[in-house]
Amino acid sequence: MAGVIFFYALSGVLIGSALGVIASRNPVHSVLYLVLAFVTSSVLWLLLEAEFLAVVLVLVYVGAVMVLFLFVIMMLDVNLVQLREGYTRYAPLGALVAVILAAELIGVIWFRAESLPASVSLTPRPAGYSNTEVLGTALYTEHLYAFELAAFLLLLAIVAAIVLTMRRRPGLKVQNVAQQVAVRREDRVRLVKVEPERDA
Amino acid sequence: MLFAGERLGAAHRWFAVGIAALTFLLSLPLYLGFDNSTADFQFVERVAWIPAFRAEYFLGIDGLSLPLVLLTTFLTPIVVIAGWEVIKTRTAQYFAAFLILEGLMIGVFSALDGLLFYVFWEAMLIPMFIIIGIWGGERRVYATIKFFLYTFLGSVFMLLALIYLYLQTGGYSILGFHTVPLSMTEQMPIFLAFLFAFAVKVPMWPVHTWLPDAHVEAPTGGSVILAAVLLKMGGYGFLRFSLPIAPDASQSLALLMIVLSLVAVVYIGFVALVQSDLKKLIAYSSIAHMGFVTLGFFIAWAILARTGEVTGIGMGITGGVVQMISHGFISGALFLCVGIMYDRLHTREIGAYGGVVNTMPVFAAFFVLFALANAGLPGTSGFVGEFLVILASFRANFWYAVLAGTTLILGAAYTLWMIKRVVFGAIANEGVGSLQDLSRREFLILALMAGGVLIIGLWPAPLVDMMSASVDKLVIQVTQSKL
Amino acid sequence: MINTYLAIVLFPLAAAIIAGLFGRLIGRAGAHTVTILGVGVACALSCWVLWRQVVDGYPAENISVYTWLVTDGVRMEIGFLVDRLSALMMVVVSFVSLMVHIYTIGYMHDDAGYQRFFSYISLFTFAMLMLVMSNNLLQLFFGWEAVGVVSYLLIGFWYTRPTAIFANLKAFLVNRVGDFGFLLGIAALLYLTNSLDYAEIFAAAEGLQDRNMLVGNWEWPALATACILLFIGAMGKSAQVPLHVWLPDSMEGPTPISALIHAATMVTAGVFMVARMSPLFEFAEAALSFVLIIGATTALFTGLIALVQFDIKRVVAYSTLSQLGYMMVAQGSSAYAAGMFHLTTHAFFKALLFLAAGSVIMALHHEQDMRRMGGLRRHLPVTYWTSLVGCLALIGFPGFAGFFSKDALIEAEHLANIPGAGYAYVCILLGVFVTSLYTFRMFFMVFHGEERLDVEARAHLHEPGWVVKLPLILLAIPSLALGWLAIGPVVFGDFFGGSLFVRPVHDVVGRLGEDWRGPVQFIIHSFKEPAVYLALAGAFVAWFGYLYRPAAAIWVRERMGPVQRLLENKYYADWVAERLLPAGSRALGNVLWRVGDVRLIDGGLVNGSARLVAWGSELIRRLQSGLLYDYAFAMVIGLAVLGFWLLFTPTGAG
Amino acid sequence: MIGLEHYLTLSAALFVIAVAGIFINRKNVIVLLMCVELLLLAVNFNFVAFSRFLDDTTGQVFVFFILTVAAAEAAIGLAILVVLFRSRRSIDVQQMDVLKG
Repeated sequence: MAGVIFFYALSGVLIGSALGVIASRNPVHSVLYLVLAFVTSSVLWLLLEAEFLAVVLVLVYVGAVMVLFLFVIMMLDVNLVQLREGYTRYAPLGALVAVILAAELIGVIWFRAESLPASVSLTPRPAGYSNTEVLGTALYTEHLYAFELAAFLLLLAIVAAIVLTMRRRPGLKVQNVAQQVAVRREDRVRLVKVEPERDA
Repeated sequence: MLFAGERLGAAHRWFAVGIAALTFLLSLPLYLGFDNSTADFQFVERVAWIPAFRAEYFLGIDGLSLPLVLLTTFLTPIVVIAGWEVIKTRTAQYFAAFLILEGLMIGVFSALDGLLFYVFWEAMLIPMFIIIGIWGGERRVYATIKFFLYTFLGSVFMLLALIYLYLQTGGYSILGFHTVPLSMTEQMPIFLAFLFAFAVKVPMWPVHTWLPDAHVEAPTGGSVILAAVLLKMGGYGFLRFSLPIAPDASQSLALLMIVLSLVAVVYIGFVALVQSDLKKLIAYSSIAHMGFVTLGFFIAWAILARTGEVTGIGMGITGGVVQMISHGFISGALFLCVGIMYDRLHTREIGAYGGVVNTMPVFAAFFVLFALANAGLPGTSGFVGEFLVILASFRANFWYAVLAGTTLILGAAYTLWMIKRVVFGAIANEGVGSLQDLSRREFLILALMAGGVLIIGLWPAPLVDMMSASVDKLVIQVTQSKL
Repeated sequence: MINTYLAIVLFPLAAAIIAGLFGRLIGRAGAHTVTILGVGVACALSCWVLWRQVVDGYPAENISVYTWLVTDGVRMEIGFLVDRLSALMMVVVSFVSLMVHIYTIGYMHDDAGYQRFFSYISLFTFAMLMLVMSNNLLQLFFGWEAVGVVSYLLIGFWYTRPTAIFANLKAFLVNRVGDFGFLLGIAALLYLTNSLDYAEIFAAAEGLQDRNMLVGNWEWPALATACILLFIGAMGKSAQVPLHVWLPDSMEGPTPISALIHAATMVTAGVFMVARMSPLFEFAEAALSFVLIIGATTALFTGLIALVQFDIKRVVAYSTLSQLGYMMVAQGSSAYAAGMFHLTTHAFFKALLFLAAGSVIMALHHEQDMRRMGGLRRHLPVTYWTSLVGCLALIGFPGFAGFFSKDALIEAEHLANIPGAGYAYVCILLGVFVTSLYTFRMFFMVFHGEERLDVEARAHLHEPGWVVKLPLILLAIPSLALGWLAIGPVVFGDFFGGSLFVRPVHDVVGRLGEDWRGPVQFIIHSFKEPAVYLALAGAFVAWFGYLYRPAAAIWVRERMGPVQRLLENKYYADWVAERLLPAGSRALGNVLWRVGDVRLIDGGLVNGSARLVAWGSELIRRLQSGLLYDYAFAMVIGLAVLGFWLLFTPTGAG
Repeated sequence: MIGLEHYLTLSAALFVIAVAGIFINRKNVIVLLMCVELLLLAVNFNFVAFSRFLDDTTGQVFVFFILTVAAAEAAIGLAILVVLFRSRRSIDVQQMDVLKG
């Protein structure tokens, strides 16, 4: 019975934080709400016995990405006043469409889902069941290529980010090692034939 | 010619005329060797062209297309001569365009393969587009684009119909199209597709506004060819495609076509009355004359309905074809006359002329002859076509004949009123006073045209016998339902 | 015999072409000799043909020269039908034309377009002969229109005069209205008998008597419709009432052609056509009464107009109009023989009157207004006596040619019993009085009374040379003698033979001829009829009004104010023909052109579609707002709609 | 008893809020990126829920990959943002309509 209360509480927090993200004036607040949302959802995942993912979510994702967001916001000294204007001219209309969308999704889930294993009870877990172990085996056996690909994707992201933002500030005197190493003898040494002078 | 023209220097004009005259001579054996008795196609050339679609380079002529081919070959040398001194810029390309145009027109008239016909039909627009576009008058760009789009839009639907027919018959041969049984639901869209393509070309009443603009802006040679031959393609198309392929659809829409033709005759007659620009007036008059052609073709079923027999249908169709040929001569000649006057005074406004007869008597004589022919004077070719169509339309319905007959009055009214203001009267201004009479070259072309007009007027028997077998075959095709 | 007929027709044509195209080469003398030679040969041959037909009893001939066109089972040919009717007409046409040719040498002496004029009049003769001799409707129509065109050229001969080119356009268009009806008549006959050849049509006429024809959605008697349509053509050409407006204006042309056209040939073509089509008209009662009524109306009312005219040529023109009305009355009452006879006599004395008027005009140096004439009796003796003969013949003074033909015609009409005969009889009797009134009014004003000539005209007043006087005399003889000689055989005898077909029930001339015992008896008999007295009364009133006491004439004119104005405006017929119709059609043309073509089709369809595309693309351009969230919004809407469609509509949920 | 529908409803709500966030917020691009993150979170939620109820780990594997993608996307998004800021001096969505037709 505790699970149900627990679930509803967490859901409430999650939705509240999501609303907070989009509704808050100050971008910093919205980032923080986002962090709250992620943490709450990871706890919910624990409810669903996906421990590894929950931990990964918090540890990796929230830690890295959210911090990145915060860092970027801080870096760009966005004047907050200008951001106060509030919503686009057709916010009410947008909200209406969102509600319609929500109604549709919920309609699908609740009224039409005869093929869903709706009332399947949670299958009991065998004793020594460990989510991480199962996940690990799956990851490194069936989905190895995908995994490598994902790794490569991250590398690509890093390089891209650097390429995009790297710029050489004119004033900066930076040692360009590659150039220094690549110098050849001719560039630096010049053989000159000089006439010996006699004192008249 | 197109590319090396300039280098030939003055000779390129003679070269162009030589070629055009040569083609005319080559077309004579077509006539001499033509056997009037049979209705099937003669001088047939059939070579595989695009085997993939089973489209063949399939040419042949019968009684209906031979006169039109002869008209084309006869007129092109005249048009080339007409454009001799007049065109100053890039003359070689000008003549080249005409020779290409002539080839394509002959192709259209003799193509017996649907796809080949369509290719010639579209290709023929290009030289015409160039002729009007480059050597035309002030508003030529507007006029030529309008002309191109109008015709092009029309013929796109035709392509659809051709493809559908191809699917039905497995090949593109027109003869196959004629015999393939088609249900009413198939015939109606096919007929409408063809109708739209040919109605624009004829031009029939609602889609005719491109013609006056095209004529006003076209150079003399261009508007002669446009009036004399290009307009006949629509009429020929009805004969070759719409009537035989979709007789039942044609029957159901016959009343609409008759009404449109009569509107063209009467409505355009009045409109022509008020034109102040010579070329516009002649353009509108040619629309009215072409109204007769379509009337002649589509009264067949009205005659059948009223009299129950077939007699009279052949006369209507023959009248239509003769009207096409004679209109080619007459309106061609009228445009030549206007061209001659335009070369001298550089204006087409009727108001700017008056008393031309005093300074150019010989030209005035020709101009009056062609004007009277345009008004349908018996003894000239203008009368033959209208006479036959009115006689046939009387069998269909009294009031058709009455409305068609009004052309006698309206035609005479606007043509002779123009003659009164332009030719007769005292010398209006010093411009007219300074006119010199015809040069030998101009005299030659007008004399040739006058010869054509009088011969068909006084003795149309050879022209009619040439097509009688094919007309009879068409009458049979038209009266048999293909459901 | 075919080459004689071909010769008759082709000689004038050849002469016309030579004079026309090579005018400058052969010079003035060459031109008129060639044309006179051509027409002279034609005249001689036609007289010989007539002589053979009448005296030697040579049978009528129907030969076809060549096939013009064969289509749909209908053979259209060019051919000749020479019987007594066409032979008579050939003689009349060629003789009068010859007279005019000779006369023109004098009249057109100092005119620049001399050769051109000669080629026109011989071309006219060719066209008229083709019309008269044709054996089928097609050639008849060819001749019909060719004559119209040549009269167009002749009226507009002095093309620098604006009134002339206005008159010739008007003449041609009014003729064209007539030809419009004529063509429909031909189409009707083709529809009924499926042939254009006279022989076949006349043969089928009997059968068509009671056949009805569907016209729109009414049932009209077939033959009557066809004949009325043909008669409309005749009305155009012979200037019957509604279509008579062009005749007075054609005075613009030189006088010889007024004589040629109005007296002898072109206008009578209509009368000839009705006579030629007698087999058809006989079976179409409605058509006959239509002809009768139109003819009678023309006879009376155009005569009245002549009363108020002061231009000498216009008076003669209006008198021709009313005489044509008489001929049509004769045709309408099936007295074809009388009609044709009146046509012949009229040709001679009317040509005489025209040429006399021409010589007066030449004498007074182209003065045409009668008010500036008078007392020319002493100066122009030959013209005086010949025009006296002409006037007496015109009013039907007993013993003159006009008397025999007109009285025969009036009495014949009296016996006719078809509907409208009574009205016609009254009209023609009044007409006789009016005719003699205006004829002698003209005669007295020109030749008697005090001289109202202006000075320089009197100075070189001279009688024109023999070239003018000879034709006058030559024409005066038949105006005198023709009546005595010809009335017997032509009207009552069997002169026309088979060429005129009269059904016994309509044979008024036959009944009139029963008590015929020679011309003298006819004159005595005519004194019992009112016609002669009316003629004499008319002459007396004219004498009284214009010579004895001119004041009386002026007194009458004041009283008749409104009637006077009505007559002067020619019943406003001219107003309709020149103002109303052209302006109306131009206005309609403008409306159709401005609204129809320019605005609706060009504006609406053509440029309209262009504008539509431009407007559409403008609209879509605004959608690309560049703002990110707009695009996102569009995507989401798409998603929502898709979801909606997927879930809630039956098709989606399937 | 918490069934699968509950979790799905929750993720649907999350999804809808994120979507609304994208097109109704006026403020700046960063919020947009955050909303995208939220979207991905909602999707992951679904995956986890299904994998749990259908007892199939591939769902979770997939979540794993989605996270990597999300991270990469966020990184590049912010990089773009930085470059954008540098050239535009502001990240207010309102002015960035260079794409305007």
